[in-house]
Amino acid sequence: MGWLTLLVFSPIVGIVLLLLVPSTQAKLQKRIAVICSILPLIMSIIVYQQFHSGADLSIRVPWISFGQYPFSFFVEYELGVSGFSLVLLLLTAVLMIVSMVTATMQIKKGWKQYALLTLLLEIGILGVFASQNLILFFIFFELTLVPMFLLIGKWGGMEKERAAYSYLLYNGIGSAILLIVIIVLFANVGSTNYEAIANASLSTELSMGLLISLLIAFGVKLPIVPLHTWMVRVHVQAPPALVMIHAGVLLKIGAYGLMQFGIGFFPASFQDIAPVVAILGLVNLLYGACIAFVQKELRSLFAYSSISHMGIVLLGIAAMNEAGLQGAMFQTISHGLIAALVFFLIGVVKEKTETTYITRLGGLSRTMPLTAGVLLAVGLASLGLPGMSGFVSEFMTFLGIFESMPVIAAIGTIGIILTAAYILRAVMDITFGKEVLAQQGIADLQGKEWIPVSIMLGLILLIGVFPTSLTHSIQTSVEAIVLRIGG
Amino acid sequence: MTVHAFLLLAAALFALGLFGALTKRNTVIVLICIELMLNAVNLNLVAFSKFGVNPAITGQIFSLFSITVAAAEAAVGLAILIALYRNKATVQVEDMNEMKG
Amino acid sequence: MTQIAWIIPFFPLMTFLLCFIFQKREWHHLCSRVGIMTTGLALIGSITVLIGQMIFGNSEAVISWLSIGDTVFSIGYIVNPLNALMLVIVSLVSFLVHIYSKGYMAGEERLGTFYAYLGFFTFAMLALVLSPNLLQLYMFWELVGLGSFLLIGFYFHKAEARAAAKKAFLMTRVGDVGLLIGMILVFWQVGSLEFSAIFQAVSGGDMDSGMVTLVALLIFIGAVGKSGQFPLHSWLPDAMEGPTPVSALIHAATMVAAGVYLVATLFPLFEASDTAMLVVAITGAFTAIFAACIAIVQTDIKRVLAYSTVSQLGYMMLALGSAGYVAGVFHLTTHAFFKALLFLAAGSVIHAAHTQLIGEMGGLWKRMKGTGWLFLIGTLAIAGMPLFSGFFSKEEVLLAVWKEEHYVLFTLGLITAFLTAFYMFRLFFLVFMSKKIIPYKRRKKIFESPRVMILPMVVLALLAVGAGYIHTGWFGPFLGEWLASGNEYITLHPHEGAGWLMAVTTLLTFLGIWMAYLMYQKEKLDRNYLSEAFPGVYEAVLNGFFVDVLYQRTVVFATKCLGIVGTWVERYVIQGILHFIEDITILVTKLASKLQNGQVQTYGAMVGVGLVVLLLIGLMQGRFF
Amino acid sequence: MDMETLLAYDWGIMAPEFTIVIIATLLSLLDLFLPHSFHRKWLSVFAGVGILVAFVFTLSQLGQEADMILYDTYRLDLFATSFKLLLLIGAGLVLGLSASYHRKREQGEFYYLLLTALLGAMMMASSADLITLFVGLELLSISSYILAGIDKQSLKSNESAMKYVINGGMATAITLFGFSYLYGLTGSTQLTTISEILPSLIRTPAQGLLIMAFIMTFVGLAFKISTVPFHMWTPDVYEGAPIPVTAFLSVVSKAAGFIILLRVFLTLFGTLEGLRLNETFMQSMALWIGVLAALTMILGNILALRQHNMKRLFAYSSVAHAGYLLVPVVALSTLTLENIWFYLLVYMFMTVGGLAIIYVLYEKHGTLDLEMFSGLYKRSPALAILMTIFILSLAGIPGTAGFIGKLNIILGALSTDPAPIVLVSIMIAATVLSYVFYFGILVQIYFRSNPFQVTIKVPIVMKTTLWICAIAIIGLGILPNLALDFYHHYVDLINVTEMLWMRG
Repeated sequence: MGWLTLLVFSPIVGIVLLLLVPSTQAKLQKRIAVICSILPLIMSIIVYQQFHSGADLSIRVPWISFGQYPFSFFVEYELGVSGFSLVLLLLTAVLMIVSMVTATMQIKKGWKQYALLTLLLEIGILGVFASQNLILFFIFFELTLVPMFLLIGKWGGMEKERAAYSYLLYNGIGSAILLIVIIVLFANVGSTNYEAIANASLSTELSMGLLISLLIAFGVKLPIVPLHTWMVRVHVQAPPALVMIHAGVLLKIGAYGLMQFGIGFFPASFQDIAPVVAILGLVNLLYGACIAFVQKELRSLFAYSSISHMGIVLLGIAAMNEAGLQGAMFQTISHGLIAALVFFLIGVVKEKTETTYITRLGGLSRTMPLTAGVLLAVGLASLGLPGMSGFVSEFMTFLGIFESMPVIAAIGTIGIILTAAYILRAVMDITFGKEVLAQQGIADLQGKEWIPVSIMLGLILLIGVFPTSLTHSIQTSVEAIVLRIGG
Repeated sequence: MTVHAFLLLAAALFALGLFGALTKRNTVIVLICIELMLNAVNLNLVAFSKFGVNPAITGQIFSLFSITVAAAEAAVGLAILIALYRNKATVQVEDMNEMKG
Repeated sequence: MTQIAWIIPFFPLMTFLLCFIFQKREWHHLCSRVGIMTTGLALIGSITVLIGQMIFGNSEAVISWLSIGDTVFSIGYIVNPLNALMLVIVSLVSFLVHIYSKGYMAGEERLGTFYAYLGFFTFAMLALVLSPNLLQLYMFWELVGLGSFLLIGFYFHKAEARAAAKKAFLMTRVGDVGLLIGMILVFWQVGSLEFSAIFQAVSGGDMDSGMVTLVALLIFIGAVGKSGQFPLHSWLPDAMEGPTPVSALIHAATMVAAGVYLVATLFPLFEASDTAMLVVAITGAFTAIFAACIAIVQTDIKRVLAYSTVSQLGYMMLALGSAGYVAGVFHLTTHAFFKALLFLAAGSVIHAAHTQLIGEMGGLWKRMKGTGWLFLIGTLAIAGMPLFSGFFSKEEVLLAVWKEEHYVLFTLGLITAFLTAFYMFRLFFLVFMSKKIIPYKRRKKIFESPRVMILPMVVLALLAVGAGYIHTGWFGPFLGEWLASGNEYITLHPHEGAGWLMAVTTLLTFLGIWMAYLMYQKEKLDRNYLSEAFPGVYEAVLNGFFVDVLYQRTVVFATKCLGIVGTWVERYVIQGILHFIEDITILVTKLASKLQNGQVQTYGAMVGVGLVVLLLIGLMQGRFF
Repeated sequence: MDMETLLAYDWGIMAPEFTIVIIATLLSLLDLFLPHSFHRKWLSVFAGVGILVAFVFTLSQLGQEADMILYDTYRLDLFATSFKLLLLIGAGLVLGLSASYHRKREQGEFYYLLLTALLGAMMMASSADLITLFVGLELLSISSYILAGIDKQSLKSNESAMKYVINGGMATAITLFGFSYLYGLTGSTQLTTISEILPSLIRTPAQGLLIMAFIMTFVGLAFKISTVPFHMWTPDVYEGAPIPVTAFLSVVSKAAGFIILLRVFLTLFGTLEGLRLNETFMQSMALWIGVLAALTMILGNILALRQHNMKRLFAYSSVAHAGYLLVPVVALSTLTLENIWFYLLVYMFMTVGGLAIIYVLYEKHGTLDLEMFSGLYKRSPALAILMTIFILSLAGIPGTAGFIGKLNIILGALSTDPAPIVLVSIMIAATVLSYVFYFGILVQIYFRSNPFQVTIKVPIVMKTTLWICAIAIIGLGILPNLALDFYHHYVDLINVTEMLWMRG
């Protein structure tokens, strides 16, 4: 079976156990869900160990065959990891624990179903990062669709159903395009194995067409302006515990896909459209920042902030050199942690003060000093303060993009200032602003709430101070991609 | 006499039948028009079996089948019409509008 | 001995961690002690390193921090005369400020937090100074900015403090972006960010001259932001919203000097480009006189000092831009001491008078003699009174400018020297001398500050007087020789004291003092004459030439507009397109379902139409018509 | 034809058909002579046994060589066998669906009419002659007309049957007209013979008639599989007919339509030269068939968007699925037969499953409105999850067989050259569009509160049917090779070249 299979399907343990527990025993359910969400982390740590000790983790089992000889098409069940996907697996496992802990505090009704769906979602996400076969990738990719739809639609805010539909349709279209790309590749190459496709020779026009389609498909997920409106809606409407996963890892599938498939499969064509990607990244970066600057509501502000940060990922990818790619990967992970922490805090604040409007949250540092402090810290991480993960990624990304496209890079640096502007504006107005929060006796961060905070903040600092902890794993991926680019 | 004349006649008959089936208000007449269309087919078959490229009995046998089936169809159609009439007391086609949209 | 340098920053970091964890009220007395102790240790360490450098020379050590492909970015430390000196200045001022704060901040509710922030800042500043490469420097450059931000906004319940903190962070960040770009460009030119590698590349001619100029200018933007040079200066006066010890430490002695330090550190790079040097000099000179002008009319004691700081930093830039490496560093050193002294003394005044407005002070000399004397020493030092440290360093700066034959800039420098003496003594007279302004009742409550505050000032006062003698034409240019000894890329210009220059500056200083005396003490001259004659100009100067308003109206406004336009686009264009698609779908649905009218003959007709259309198509395909 | 010739035939070939005939006859007699007190639901057991026996017979024929009897009008080959299996499975599922609720005594008719209709479909699968084919088609059609109107007291049922008869009659006439031209052009009704003569007609004046014949035949069959614009009867007939009949129409009748379409077109026109050089006849026609397929997918899904009546919604959904199934016909790849076979198989399970749940809820609440699903998860989690599985499969979400089916179709289409990329894109876009109404059902199930506070009891036969469908969908979704291997193993002689058996 292999460790990877065990890892990907380890959430099933939780699902089964939860199903066995009668729905009356809420406390037991919560305990089981949290404990079971640790299982994937253990598995992924084992996988991490194995990977770095040089063990061959990949599995390949025949699975589906279409057509008969000599016109047959085979799909294998193939799992494997690269350095980057390994880190993403770890990130998923960590964020899932954190999100589950958060959910135990913030999800009130229908807890069991929530946990079941989240665990199902986790299988999808883990599978996406672990698969080495496009069909398998797609199946896992789509597997996230239904749980997300139900989670948003059932546990979301006022406009939850609209948000759920927006999610469904945008992602549906995105994955539809992806599916076409996959099957065109399948039909042309005869296999959907990553390596086989990467080594296949396709005509220039075909690979350009496929690449552009891929860009759109993953552009929805990432998201790339103007395909982003769904994501803002989801960020605002979905329960914060879910947004932690959504912003933390689900959106990262877009970045992963662009790097793994976009550059991995079509390096030459990507070289040709790299300027376009860079401009898209620039637009994302600046547009997101500008809009974030005038938002009045925390969740939409950080939604636009995510868009802006994904712009940096795009810039890194467009750089097509070691520094840029490594920066993009770093940013992917760093933003995953930061966004998750931000939305955890928003969840806490929303839970306790029942509002997320910046103007109504003034003076938070009086009522909830610790929350305010952590919010400030994560805000600083988000604006790329050295010592935190955001800086390393921004630095490397700009290092990369300056080499290949200095002008775009120079314009992009405006984003750094804008980011600081909107983050400070929001954080300062909230934590230090005019004291609007009249309610006394609002509890600050306490007890269990420190678990998510300390895990995520710890990781953000760890990556910021010792970036080698990540480069260690990521570099193999970067090198593999750079090798394909031929640089 | 070439086969063309028969073909034209059959085509005309078919068109007439179709036109009738689409325009007549009375369901019975509509069913009869459908019979007309089927008979156009029979005419074709018989004509081909006599004047066709490869004259053979097959066409006539085919037309026998066709006639039989047409009869069955008409019988079933009329039976259903009677059931409908029992419930709604109408044989007008345009009154069958319970379901739409 | 120099090998211990890397430990030094970790002492204050310990303050940060300890005070952050034990920030509850009952631990406050420990916080200040821990803070003082660790900075004391840092000071001892710094002095050791300084001595060590003098004896054993430079040393450097790095460890790998981040690798991209085959490129390795490292962190570590370097010890050379310049940063050994900076190390001592920073840890000394920090140490004194820590002590001073114990008195000044007594009774503060969030004392633990305050010391934690101070510790954090000191840590970042020391690490910045020790940086052996641009990346590390940049990282701590940002972190000192954070420390400054946190401390400016320490009284966050005041809206002005919040705004000032935000402004400080953002405006310096504008500069930082320049530095970042410059740094990255350097990397792609040189392949490394180590200072030594950069200098080698520059001196070896590996970078073409245009690139050198570009890089130098970009890096200079960073320095402009941090050191409050025009046009990114306006955050510094606002930063006075922070507690006064903070102003002394960060916004007078250390962080704002980091820009100057940066230019000095990268001096070989700047020197390789005449354009860059000229820009640095012009910016410095302009800032110097520009800020001095504004300082004259300010009514807030700390703002006067703040503009004075800006002006003095301009002086240092002028020196560096005129190839006066030693002069710049020298002025940096002396300025650190006397400006810290002035701020601490001002803090002492504020502590006693409970106001920052000069208009509400006056005649404090009697009540606070100690502070008065100390403030006077500082004022004399900054004004360039002979025998005080400011005199020597200022003379050195002007000499350097003269030698570079920047006569216009030289003139500006002279005028600034005069203005400095004038506005500083204006301040002194208004605060300590003039008698009538403070109401008697309030004056009674004013007492001299406690000894814990006075003591650090005394130390600084001694240095404000004595620091000038390390580099004089009379006893020998020790500082210059030493600085040059540790840096192979610096060529020391022979120090030739120009007697006439000394005379001119002395004259100007006295002129300034005299005019201030006439205007504000004796009131022989109408102090309001000019402001009444040119109200518009006065208004402009008072508001710092409306630089802030300009920014508010352009940059901030534009960003907001873009944001609003973006939101609008979002709401009406993107959503509009989506609604359009939705509407079309609904329309099609409606039409199609209208066709589905329940009439069986309609259905049949559709079959018929379909048949006919298909037949037409088919026959057309077969070319039958 | 004397006795000897008759006896010489290998009648074993027709064993499944005979089984069905015998059971149908038996049932009609039983229904006629049994007393009224005898509950007719026991007839369903007979019917079930009959279908099972026929299924076993069909299975046993799998390994056999292709053979023809009755003067080459009746052919048993792997194509026929494989699709007959589908028809029997479909009929079995429909029977499971219908055997659960009995309110009317006269339902005995239902069972033997179901069997005769099935017989017609099976004959179509095996026919090698236009006449046999026509007779099979009409046996299916006429039985279906009566089935649609079997609820005599219901006006809607009457109306549905009447509409079906009128439109069906027209379609039959059109098909027959096409057949008559085919006969006229070749002088034979035997498919083999026709296919041998047709090449000589290409690029002669007779070509016009040939095209007309092709189109008219296509239109008649398109009516059966409800392709736009010949689909308009579908929603009305589906709505009026009792739910088991709806299931039968959308599953067995549609499958039969596809079978005959493949049989006739692939045999006659599969390798026929096209109107222009270097293309086959089917390729010449592919453009407009492709347009029809695209229209079918788009309109089917768009019209389903505003439906609140679940039966109509399923009717439009079945229209859309007909569009998906036309894609392989347009593309004509080596995978075409496998595509259609597998997709029909999957489609049977998911449609019958979905309609079964609708049936259960309809029996409970007496409404067909979408709201019947509201709060279903609270009332009956099991039904809710089953419905979710069917819905997801219909929507083509991975993990279900519906996805594999679509994947297979798209793969087949794109493996040709030039690949019909536009058609495939439309297919996928239409699928995404269909998410809207499929997930609308999920919204009702999970998000809405329920006006009906009753617990739902599901009859045991229904329950079994539901679980079979669900397990098949998930099983085939995760391990599609359970079915595909079976197909490859027994039917692997069929591909487009092999399918033109009659020519060589």
